[in-house]
Amino acid sequence: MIGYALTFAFACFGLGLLLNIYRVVRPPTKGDRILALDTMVINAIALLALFGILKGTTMYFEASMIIAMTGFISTVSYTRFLLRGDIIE
Amino acid sequence: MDSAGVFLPIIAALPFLGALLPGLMIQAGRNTCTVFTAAPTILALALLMLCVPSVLRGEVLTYHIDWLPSLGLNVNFMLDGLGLLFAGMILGIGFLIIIYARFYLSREDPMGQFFTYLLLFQGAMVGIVLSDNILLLLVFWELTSLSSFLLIGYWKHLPEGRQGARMALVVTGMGGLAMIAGMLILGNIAGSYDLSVILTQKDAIQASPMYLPALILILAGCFTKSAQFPFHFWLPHAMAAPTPVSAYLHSATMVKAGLFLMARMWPVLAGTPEWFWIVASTGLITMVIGAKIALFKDDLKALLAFSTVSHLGLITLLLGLGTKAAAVVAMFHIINHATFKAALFMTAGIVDHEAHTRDIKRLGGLRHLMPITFTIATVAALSMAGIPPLNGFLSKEMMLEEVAHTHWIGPAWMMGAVATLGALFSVAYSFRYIAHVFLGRQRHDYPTHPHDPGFGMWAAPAFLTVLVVLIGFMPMTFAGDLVRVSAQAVTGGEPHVKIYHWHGLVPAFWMSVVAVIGGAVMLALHAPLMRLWNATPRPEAKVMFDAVTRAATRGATALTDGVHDGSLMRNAAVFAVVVPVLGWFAFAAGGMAPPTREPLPVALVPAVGWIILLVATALLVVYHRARFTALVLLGIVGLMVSLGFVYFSAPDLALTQISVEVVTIILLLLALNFLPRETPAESGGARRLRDGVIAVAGGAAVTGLTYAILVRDFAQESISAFHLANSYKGGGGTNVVNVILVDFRGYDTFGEIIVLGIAALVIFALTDTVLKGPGGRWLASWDPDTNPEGQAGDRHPLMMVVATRVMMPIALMVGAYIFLRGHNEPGGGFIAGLIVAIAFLMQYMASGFAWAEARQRVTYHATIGLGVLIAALTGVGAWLAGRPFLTSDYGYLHYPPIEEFEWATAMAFDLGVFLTVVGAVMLALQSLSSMARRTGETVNVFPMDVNPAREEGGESGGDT
Amino acid sequence: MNHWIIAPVVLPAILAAILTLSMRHHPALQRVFSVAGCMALLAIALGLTVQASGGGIGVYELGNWPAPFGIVLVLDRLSAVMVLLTAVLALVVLLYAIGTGWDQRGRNFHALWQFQLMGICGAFLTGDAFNLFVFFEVLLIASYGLMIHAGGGRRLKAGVQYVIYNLLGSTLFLFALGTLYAVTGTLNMADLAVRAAEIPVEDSALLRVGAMLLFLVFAIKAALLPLHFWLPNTYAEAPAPVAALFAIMTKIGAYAILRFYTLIFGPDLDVTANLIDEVLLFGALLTLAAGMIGILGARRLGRLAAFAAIGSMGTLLIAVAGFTPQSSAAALYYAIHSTLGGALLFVVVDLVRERRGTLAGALVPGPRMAQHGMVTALWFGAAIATAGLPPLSGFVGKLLILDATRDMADVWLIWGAVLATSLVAVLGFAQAGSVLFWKVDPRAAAVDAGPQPAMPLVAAFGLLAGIVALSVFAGPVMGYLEATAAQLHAPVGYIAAVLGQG
Amino acid sequence: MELLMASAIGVLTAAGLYLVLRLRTFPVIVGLSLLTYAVNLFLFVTGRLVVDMPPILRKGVETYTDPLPQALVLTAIVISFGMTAVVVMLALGAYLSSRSDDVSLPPEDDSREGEA
Amino acid sequence: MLRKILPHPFLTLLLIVVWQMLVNKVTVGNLVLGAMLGLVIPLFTAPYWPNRPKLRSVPRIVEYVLIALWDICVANVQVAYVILFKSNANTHPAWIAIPLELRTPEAITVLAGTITMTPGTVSSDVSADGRSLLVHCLDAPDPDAVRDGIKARYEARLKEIFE
Amino acid sequence: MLAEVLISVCLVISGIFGLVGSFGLIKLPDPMMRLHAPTKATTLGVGGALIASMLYFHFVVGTFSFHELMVTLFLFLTAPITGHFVAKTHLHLTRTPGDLPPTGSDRPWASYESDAERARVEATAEGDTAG
Ligand code: NA
Ligand code: NA
Repeated sequence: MIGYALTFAFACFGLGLLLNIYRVVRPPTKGDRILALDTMVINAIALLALFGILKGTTMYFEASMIIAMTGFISTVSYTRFLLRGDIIE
Repeated sequence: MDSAGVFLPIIAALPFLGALLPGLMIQAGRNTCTVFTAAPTILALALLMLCVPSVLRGEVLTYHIDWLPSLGLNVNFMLDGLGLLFAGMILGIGFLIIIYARFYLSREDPMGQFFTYLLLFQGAMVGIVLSDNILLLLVFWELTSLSSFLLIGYWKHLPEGRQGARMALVVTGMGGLAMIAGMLILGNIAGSYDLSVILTQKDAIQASPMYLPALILILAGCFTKSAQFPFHFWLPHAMAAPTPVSAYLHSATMVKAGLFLMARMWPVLAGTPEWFWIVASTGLITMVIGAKIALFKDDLKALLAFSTVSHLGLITLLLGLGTKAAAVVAMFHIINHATFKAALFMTAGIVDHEAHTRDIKRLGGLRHLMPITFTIATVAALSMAGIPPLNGFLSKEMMLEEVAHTHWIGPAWMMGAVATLGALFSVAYSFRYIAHVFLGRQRHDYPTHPHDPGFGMWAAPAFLTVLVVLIGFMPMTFAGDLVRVSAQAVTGGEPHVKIYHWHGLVPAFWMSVVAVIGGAVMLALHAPLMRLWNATPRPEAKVMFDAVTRAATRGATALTDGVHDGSLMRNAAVFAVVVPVLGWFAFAAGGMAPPTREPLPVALVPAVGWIILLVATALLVVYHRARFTALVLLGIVGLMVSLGFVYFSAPDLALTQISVEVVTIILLLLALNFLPRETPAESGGARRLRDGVIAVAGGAAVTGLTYAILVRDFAQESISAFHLANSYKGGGGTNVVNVILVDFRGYDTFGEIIVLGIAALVIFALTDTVLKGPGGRWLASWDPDTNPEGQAGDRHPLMMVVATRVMMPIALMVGAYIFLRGHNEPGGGFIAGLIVAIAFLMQYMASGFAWAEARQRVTYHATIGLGVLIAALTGVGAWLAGRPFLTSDYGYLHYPPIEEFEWATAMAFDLGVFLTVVGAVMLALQSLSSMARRTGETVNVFPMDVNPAREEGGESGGDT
Repeated sequence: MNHWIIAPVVLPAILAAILTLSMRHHPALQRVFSVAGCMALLAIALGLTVQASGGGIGVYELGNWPAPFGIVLVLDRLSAVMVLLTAVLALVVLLYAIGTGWDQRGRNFHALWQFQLMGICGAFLTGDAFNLFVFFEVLLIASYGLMIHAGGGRRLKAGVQYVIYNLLGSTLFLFALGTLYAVTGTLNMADLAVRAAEIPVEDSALLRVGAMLLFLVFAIKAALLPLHFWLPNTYAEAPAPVAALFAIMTKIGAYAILRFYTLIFGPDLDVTANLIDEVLLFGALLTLAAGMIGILGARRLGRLAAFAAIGSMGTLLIAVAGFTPQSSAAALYYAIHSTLGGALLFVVVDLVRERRGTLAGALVPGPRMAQHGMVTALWFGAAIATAGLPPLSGFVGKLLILDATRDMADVWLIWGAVLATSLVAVLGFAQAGSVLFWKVDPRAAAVDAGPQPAMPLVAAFGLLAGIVALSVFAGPVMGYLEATAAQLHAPVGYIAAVLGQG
Repeated sequence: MELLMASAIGVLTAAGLYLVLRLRTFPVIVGLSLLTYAVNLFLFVTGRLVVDMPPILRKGVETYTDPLPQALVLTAIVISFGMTAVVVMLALGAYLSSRSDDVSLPPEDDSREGEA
Repeated sequence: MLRKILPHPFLTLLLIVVWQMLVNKVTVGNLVLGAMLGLVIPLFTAPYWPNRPKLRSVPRIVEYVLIALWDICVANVQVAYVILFKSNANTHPAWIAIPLELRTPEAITVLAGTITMTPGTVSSDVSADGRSLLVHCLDAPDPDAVRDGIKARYEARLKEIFE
Repeated sequence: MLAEVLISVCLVISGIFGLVGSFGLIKLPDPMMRLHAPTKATTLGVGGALIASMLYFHFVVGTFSFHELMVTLFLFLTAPITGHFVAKTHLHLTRTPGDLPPTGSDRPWASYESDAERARVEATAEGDTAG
């Protein structure tokens, strides 16, 4: 059962990623592209969690954590660039 | 009696050592300087004289010093008759020239320099004639070119001097280079570069298929040096040199180096038809052409220069005949020419010096004003014309006699006739030298009033003229022995030296008569002939040479600047083409076994990742001109690559990649703030297509290579099996990648953190420089509205600041965690460093760099230095245990309540890594921040812009 | 355990760290320590050379891990002589940089200098292919910093090009190493030699690709045509002392080619036989031509010197391409010569540029310079050395190379190229020299000379003295180098020493 | 999967090369970053593609992926990070100093006076 | 004195918890290590957080967190409904300005964060004087109700916690 | 068995929400509206996956893992900030003050008050306090 659920979740997040990349390709505004990237990072973290379940290993936890951190930082950087030009002064 | 051989290196060295003196002694006055210049020459001459008895006995003195034995280049000297003749001439005339130059040079001329160059030249010439090693000879040979370059260009302010010097250098240099090849071939055939060996190898050399190339190459050197046709054109232009130089180099010595070498090589190279045809023909043609041109030169020195060309041709002709008798005559004429021509040059110099012109058209009638000079010049010129009984007559007569019996081309008398024509011209210009300079009516329009110079200046030519006469009258007494021993050296046998004044009514006699009468007639007809000459178009060597060198220079400039035009794009394109092409070349010629690995099945999620990666990359290429968009897309690419690392079992790589990537993008964003936001569309369709083709080809090559690798196993087992097996046992860690990094290959990591440290130092220095220069001034006048998006308010948003206050400590905690566990789980110093840097970065984004930096105590330089130092000292620490650099150790501590704590020296090393990373990233950010502040970004007082508590004045309002 | 082998790496690294850590604001102290460091390095290098001259091969197993699993340093005659050359050059040029005050025209000069030396020595000493990459990067990144020292628009731009081109090179290096590792499963050079020899010809394609890519990497460093494009503007725009130090940088490429294609892909290895020989030879001939033509065509002194560097690399690589003990020995001699000669040329170029005010390096008549005679003499020496005229080592080197190549198939091409390009160089130097030193423009305002420091001239004459010494002691030097080449062409000893047979 | 990986590396290389051939520093640097990704992946896969066998030693686990290329790639990533930082700053410095972000460096325009 | 050593006790506590979560193994050793780091890191970051907010009531905090979590779950369902089933034409986005009674940055941040994570609202900006919060509603036919709901449900509780 | 069901439900829910979030990003018509989708739905989606993972390791593998909590905590901390910044970007790039409700004071929303204006206002305020 977990297997099916897992496959379903994989498919959902995989499809989500594809939708994200579509938004990256055609963003209505500049902010949307950043938002899409941010969503992509979050989906990727979810995929990593699913992958961990699939393989029965916690080895990928650090990656999730670091990706979450860097995803946040990069989103803030991108938006700050659009807001101020200078992101740390 | 080889003991006299020890003098040889001293003789050769004395001028060189002496060359140091004039520069020092010039402070002590011109006379002192002259004395100190003459001293080594005299000393060398004296030593040479000590060798004379042995040489006259037919001995060959030698002396050997090893220089570069493996090549066969050794300082081997020898002195035989030929060497003696030339060395005597070089040193003897050299001495006279020094005396003459003392009086010739004016006070404005830097005499010390002149004498230095002169002695250098003298040393080189002596070296040539004493060398027993042809490679050593080459060394000296080229040295004469160099020193003569300096001497010809001595009057730097004269363009003719500079040009003449360059021309001489290029032409004789060219010959010298050819000769290098010739000598190497010769040495190769003979099996040695020692002359004494080579001279015994006549049969082997002449039988070798390489004989002709060697001959041509060597003769190229000889002919250029001795100004033989068609290389004769440089010599007259070298006359821009001061007259002592012309007299010394261009009559007596350097130009005879080519003759010397032909004579030196005569025993092994001469006697073949090739030798005869090349050498004799060149000599003959040169003799005639030189003489003819000399007749029509109005510049005294040019006249003498071309006459020199002619006489050198004559001697070349004699050597080219290949008979022993002719070789004897050649030796004799070398002596004679040296005496009369040096004397003539000096008289020309005297005229120039006194009358301030060398233009024959402005001279004439000087015999009353300068009787001594007139006498000297007349005797020498008559000798040059071959008028009996002077020495020039003797050798010319003997030459005519030789050619009269030689069959060249066409009818049997052809060579005789051509030689007679040469002699005729020779008579004509010699007479002209006397008649148009000294005879005729005295004029009133000399540039200055000429008179005979002081004794010092005419002594040297007078002495030479005395020799002219003495040898003329008593050839056997004054030159016989010298001719004999030198000819003996050339011909290798006991030559028959018999010099007569009267040979009877032999062909030579009639030829002489024709020459003298014809010469006189020609002089009488000089004016109309001169008009004819001037009316005849003829190639001007200097114009041609200049045209060639200018064209060469321009072509070189065009080629060089055209190819190296600073276009990085094209250079990169060349790179991108060359690499796959040569890679393919390497690949195609090798074999390839069938695949050995079963491919992994394609899974859904990685396939999605693959699609996203490809889409993002393609989009990046399409939208690359929108720079911000490009960075967002680059972020996606980086994310996908990191996920790929995770998927394919490389958690450490994923962590590193993603952290590095975000820091990189932030750096790029920071830089982009100052750069144009758009890349202009500059390359046209064709270029884009070309680049596209190159790029796709490169990509295809990489794909092919990667695929070929992925479907095959290692040919031999990877060394990493050892790492897996020993990681825990030997390195104390279960994260094999980390153990490799800090232990097995810790030295790589050591280098790697140094790269980072250096990067930071470079960035810091760069920023400093840029801010101090025009870049800083430009930044100061920066208009923030250049930002196309404009600038929103709320520099330091409240929410971000507050969130950071919680997240930064958490992030630091994560950093500590990643650092501590790196040895056993994914992580380690580098990633921890980046995480800590990112934590700080968060703080900087929240409240600004300057505000944050003001609140912390460590300097980034120190952090980097400390990091490198800790890493290095950890490595060095192993020395104390007698182990190599970076040998690690580990163990376990047991302190309750911390149950078991593993320590490893690798952790100290990792700490170094950590500190370097943090310092490097921070220093880079600091640099960018300092740029931003230069644009007028103010340093905020408060951590956040909006803070109602501040206005409220409440407890938490005082945050600063 | 002989720790001295690693001293040329660790000493500059620690010194640089200390310079960064505690002496950033003390220029005088920095100078003292930097010079002392270079002197110590020279002493160590001398010691190592003496040690290596015994013919034994010293192996230093870093981290106490045996080869091929850990990284080893290898001290043989070749690495010793290269380190020694580096040390000599670094000391003299450093004195020049200090004497002229170049070191104070930007930040962090001495630390970068030491790091640069660390990188170079590390590259010469390592016995591990990937570690070679790392040290290439160390020396490159330090060179980026030194190259842009003191800044300026053109220099920075040239710096950008230099860095970008080398980043392409570094990328290629990794591709090459990856390919070699993927085939052989090892990174240690001696082990690579053993394993490459076991690869069957039928399965050699990937190994050959790796060998070729690696060669191209080294060709970039060695400025082999057509991968030399990074050099002209870099050298021309770099600060002169840096350009002078860079004289050793191109030699690293030549060194690596010599090392890898004698040790691993040697002339006797079937699978890579004839792989690079012709490419290298014809590339070298073109390099030589491009360099010497560049000397003639240069319109500024800096570029002239840069093209001289290219030309000398062409000459050197011709000798390398021989791949015989004799030609390798000649190549090594020429490498030493052209390092000293190239450095001297750049030092002279700098002396001239600094004395001609705004005219700087433009090849147009200018004012009479301060110390005109001395500078002229130095120029003459540098020109003779570079053009390969006697009596200096350039001539000896050229003779050695001509002599060593006489059995090669393309001997006529080689000799013709070497000799003809010498002529072009002679013409170029003569023209440039007569404009700069003879054709003094009386209208040009003399640059305010003031008292001139002695140290720059001392350093310059020091380099010249080195060249003279190299010429005079050509016999003993060649004795060492021939032994070096013999050692290089009999890699069995190297392999046995590293892999510790038994 | 091998083909996907190989083609991904190839596409990254091609895109990187294309951008490296542009005329301004910024796209060139972005191109270099792509090349860096490509080569890091290449170096990484010289250990061949292996799923779920990270080289972290675990009791009872016998097979691991090849750790060595990973260590090499880590080193390469760090180095290229330093290099990228330098080249970014250098490009910026060059732009600020010369107000042009053109990657080409034309020869200085002084004509050589005909030597006479 | 204690303030110097322990600038942010709650933060220290949080960090110790975080450390346990990181090492994933509650042992004495880990607690000690976590406590050490939890003490040192806030000291190190204290300059960036010059004044510590006063938190008054722990039960209130717990209550608040639970309410927020519940609301987050509900929010998700609502947003999903809007996205999936509501036509764009029928959706009524709206801006609302919420006048703030909270004054400390920390309190405002928590409020804004909660708003973002809960039903159909995103905190978009604060006023320049920090006294109102700009919120965007995904689907709010009656914006005033939303504003009042936020003030009553969250702000009032936060005011008790922070001030 | 119950655990399996629980895990599966978590997984399915997380998948649905994850997809919905990404879908909302496509479907919704206005930039500000699109912002709602990922900040909530996706966060819950990933939260669900992480909880499923936690449950899985606890019940199926038998090791308890806080790690997922850690990541969830991090995401919940950062999501509002991300949303805030994206919203500010939209305000800055696609809106004007006229599109928004008044602030209730004479000062604008923070994004629309330039640095210079803020400095002026604050200087005045300080002068008032001092006077
Ligand atoms: Na990112
Ligand atoms: Na690590």
